[in-house]
Amino acid sequence: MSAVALIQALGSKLIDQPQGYPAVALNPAQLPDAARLAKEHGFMIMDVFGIDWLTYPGHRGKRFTVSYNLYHLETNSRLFLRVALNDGETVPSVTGVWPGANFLEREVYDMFGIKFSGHPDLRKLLTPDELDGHPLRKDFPLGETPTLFNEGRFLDPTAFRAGLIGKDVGLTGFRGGARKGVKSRD
Amino acid sequence: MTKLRVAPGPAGEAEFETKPLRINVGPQHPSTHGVLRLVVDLDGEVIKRLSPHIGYLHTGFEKTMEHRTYQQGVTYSNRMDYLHGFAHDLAYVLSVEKLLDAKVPERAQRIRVILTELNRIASHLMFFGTGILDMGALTPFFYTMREREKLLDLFELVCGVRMNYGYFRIGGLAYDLPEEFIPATRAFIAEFPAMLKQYAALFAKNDIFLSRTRGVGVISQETALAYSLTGPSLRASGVPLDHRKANPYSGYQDYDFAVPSANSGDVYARFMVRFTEMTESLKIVEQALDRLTPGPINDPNRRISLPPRSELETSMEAVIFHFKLVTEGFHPPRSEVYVPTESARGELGYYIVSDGGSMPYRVKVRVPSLANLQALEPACLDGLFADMVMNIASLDPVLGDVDK
Amino acid sequence: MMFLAAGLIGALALLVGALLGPKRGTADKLAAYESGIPTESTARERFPVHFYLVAMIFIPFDIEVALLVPLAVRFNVDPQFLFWQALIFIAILSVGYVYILKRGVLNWK
Amino acid sequence: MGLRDLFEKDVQELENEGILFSTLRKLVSWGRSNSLWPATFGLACCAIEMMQSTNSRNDLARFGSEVFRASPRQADLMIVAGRLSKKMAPVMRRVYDQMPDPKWVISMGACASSGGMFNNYAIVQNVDSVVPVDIFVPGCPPRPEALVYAVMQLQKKVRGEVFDDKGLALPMVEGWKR
Repeated sequence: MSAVALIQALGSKLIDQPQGYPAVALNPAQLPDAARLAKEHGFMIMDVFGIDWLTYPGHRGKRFTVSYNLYHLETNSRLFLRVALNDGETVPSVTGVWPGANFLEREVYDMFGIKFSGHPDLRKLLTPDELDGHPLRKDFPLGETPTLFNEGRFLDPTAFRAGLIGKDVGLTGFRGGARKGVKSRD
Repeated sequence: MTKLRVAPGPAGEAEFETKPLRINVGPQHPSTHGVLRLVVDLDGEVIKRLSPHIGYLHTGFEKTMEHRTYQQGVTYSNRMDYLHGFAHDLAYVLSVEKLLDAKVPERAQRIRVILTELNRIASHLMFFGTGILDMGALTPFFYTMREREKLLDLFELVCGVRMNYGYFRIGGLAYDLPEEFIPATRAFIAEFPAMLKQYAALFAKNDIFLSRTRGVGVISQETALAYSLTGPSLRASGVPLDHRKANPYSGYQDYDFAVPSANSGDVYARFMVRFTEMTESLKIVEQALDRLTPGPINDPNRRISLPPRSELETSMEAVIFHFKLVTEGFHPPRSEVYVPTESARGELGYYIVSDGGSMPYRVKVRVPSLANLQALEPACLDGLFADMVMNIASLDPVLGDVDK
Repeated sequence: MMFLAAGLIGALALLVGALLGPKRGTADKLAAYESGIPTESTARERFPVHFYLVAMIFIPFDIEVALLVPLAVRFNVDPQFLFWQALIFIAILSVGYVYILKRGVLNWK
Repeated sequence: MGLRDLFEKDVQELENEGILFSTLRKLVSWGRSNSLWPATFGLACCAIEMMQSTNSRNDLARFGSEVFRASPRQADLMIVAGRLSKKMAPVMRRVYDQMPDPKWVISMGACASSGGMFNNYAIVQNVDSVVPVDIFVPGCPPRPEALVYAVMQLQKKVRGEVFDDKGLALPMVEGWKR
C-alpha cells in the first residue's frame, strides 16, 4: 500500500515537495483520521518538526507548519503530512496512534509553542524551566553574548559577521548583497 | 504493591503493602551514558514506571545553524553524535548537495564511505567497551579502546583530528587522502578480524553475560515500529531496515554487504547485531579501497567548491570565486530537502529549508537516539532495576544526539 | 599482645584524623547526594520485606564461606580428609539452601 | 655530627650535610597531589576523550588518577568535560558542593572554558561563572595527552610550585579556603 494510494484514500490535495518526496497538505481537523489511516496502511512515524515562516521572504499563508515524516517499511516510500497553522492554534496529537511521537511533539511544543491537544503530558522537553519563550521561533534572539578578549576588548559577533547576511554593516563595512548565486529554481 | 506470602499469623494470611519508591537516576550517573535523567518508580526491584528527563545537554544546534553559512554548518553537524561524527557530516553534506544538485566525483564518494564505515566500527567499539563495563566487566573496555585508538590514528592521518572532523566539504572533500592512509587501513583490515575473535572469546561464551542479556528488555516488532525505533536496535527486533540498502546514497549500491538482523529483540540480540555489523563494515571498507581510482575530489562547478590553490595565482576568475565562497558562500535555490542516511544508531537525516540566502532558513535533524530513547520505557517495564542499566547500554543513546 | 598493638594503631589513626582534620560541613555539602538533583523524600520509607529476607540469607552463607577459609590453609593434614570434611559442612548448609529455593525468596518478580 | 649540631647550625649547612627538611604542609600536599581522584562529569565530546585518556595507551593512572569515582563524595578533582548547558549548571554546582574539601576543577575543552562555538541561549559561556576553575584546557576536544598535561600542571599547583609571569611564587592552593 504505497504512499500514493494512501494519498488518494486521504482525498486531499497533493503538494509536490520540490526535492522529490510527496507531501500532503492537511488542516488540523483532518489529522487524526489521516494518522489512523496511515497507521493501518503500515506507515511508521519518523519525525515531527515545526517550521516558522515569519521571516521567509515572500511567504503567504499561515505562520507555522508542523510536518509529519511518515515512512512505509515494505515499499520503502516516504510521505510528509504538512499542517499549516497560526500562533495559538492547536494541533491534535498523534501520540495515540504512534507512541513514538510523544517526545517529538513535546520538542515541537518546547521549540515553537505549538500546543498538541490530547497529548499525555505536554511539558517542556529540552530547554530549562526558567527559559520562557520558544527558542526556534524566528523572533527569539539567538542570545549571543559579546566575546570578551583578555585586554578587556569586546567583540560583538553579529557585527563581526561582515555583512554576510547583508543586513547590517560589519566591521569591514563590506555589505554583501543578497545576489542570486546559483540559478534559482523558481 | 508486593504481596509476599508470609507465615499466616493468628488473623490468617498477612500481607505487607509497600508504596512504590521513586528513585532518581540523575544526570550525573555512571550508567546513563551521558546526561540522561530517569525518574523510576520502583516496587522492590521491579520497575513500575520510568520517565526519562532529557535536555541537560541541549546546545541549541538548530538555532545556531540558522546563523551560520552552509559550509560552516559542517563544523556543527559532527558535534551532535560525537561517536559517529562522519555519519552526521555525510548526512548534512548530502542534503545540501541535493539542494544544489552538486555532482560529487566518484573518488570523493568512495573516500566518504570508507571514513564513515571506519567511524561506525569505532562507534560500535565504544558501544561494546562501555556497554559491557556497565555489566561490571572491566577488561573488554581496554581491549576495545586499543582498537579504537588505532582507528582514531587513521582519522588523524586523514583529517588531522581524532574527533570532530571538518573533512567533508559541500561538493567533495577538503583535500585528497595522504598516501600512507591506504596501507595503514589495509593493515588495520588485516588484523581486525583476529581482534574480533578476542572480544568474542572475552564475552560471547561468558555465562554472566548470557544470563544478564538473554531474554532481558525484549522489544517486540510492533512496539519497535510504534516507538519509531531505527538502526541496529530495530534490526535486532526482526525488521532488517538499513538505509544503506533500502535507499543507497553516496555509492553504497556498488558494495555488497549483508545486513545482520535477529528477531529475539532482547539485549543479547542488540549486542550481537552490532557485533556482526562491524565485520560487514570492514567488508565495505575493503571493497571501497579496492575500487578507489585516482581522480578529482571536488565538484567542478566553481560556484560550489573552491578552486584549487594553483589556479589562484593565474586566473582572476578563480580569485573572485574563491573570495565569493569564502566570505558569503553559495546561495542555494529556495526549496526543502531531506536525505535519509544510516548512522550507527539509526536513520539520520537533515531536513533543510532554504530561502535562497547564504544561511539555511531551518535545519531539522532527524536524530535516531531520541526515538531509540523512547523505546527504553517499554523495554524496562516490569523488568528489574539492574536490567534497566543493560537496556540503556543496549539502546546506545548518545545524549549529544538526543538533546541537540 | 600483637592484636592489642594492631587495634591501637588503627584506633590512633582514626582518632588523629577525626580530631586534627579540618571540618567544613556546609549545608549543601551534607545534603543527600542523588545524582545532582535535590531529593524530594527522605530515604526512611517502608521498603519491601524482600530486601530484609535477602539480607537474612546473606549472613549464614557469608559465614559459611568464612569458615571454609581455615580449611584451605591447613597443609600438614591429609587433603582427602579435609575434602570430605568440607563436603559434609557444605551438605549441612545446602539443606537450608534448598528450603530457601522452595520458599521462593530468591525470585524477585 | 651530634644532636647538638641540629640546633646550632643553620638549615643550609645541615642540608649540605644531607639532612632533608620539609614541612607537614609540603608533605601532605605532595601526597595529595599524587592521588587526585577525578569525579566522572562527562558531558559531551570531551568526555569521550577523557575516557580515552584513561585507556591503556595514554594512561592517566600513571599520575595517581587511577579510578574515576562516580559519586562526588569520594572524588577531589572535577573534570568538566564538554559543553555545560544552562539546564545542567545547577546540577553541576550541587555536585561540586557535595565534593569534600579540598577539591579542584579542570575545565576541559573550548566549550567548557569559553562556550566554544555555541555562543547562544543554551550554553553557559564560561564554567568559571558556576564553579571556581583551576586549570583551563584548550582544544575541541583536547587530546588525551593535553588532559594528562593539565593534570600534571594541577599537581604542580597543588604542591605550590607555581610562579606567575613576574616570578612570584603563587600561594599553595589550599582547597579548603574556598
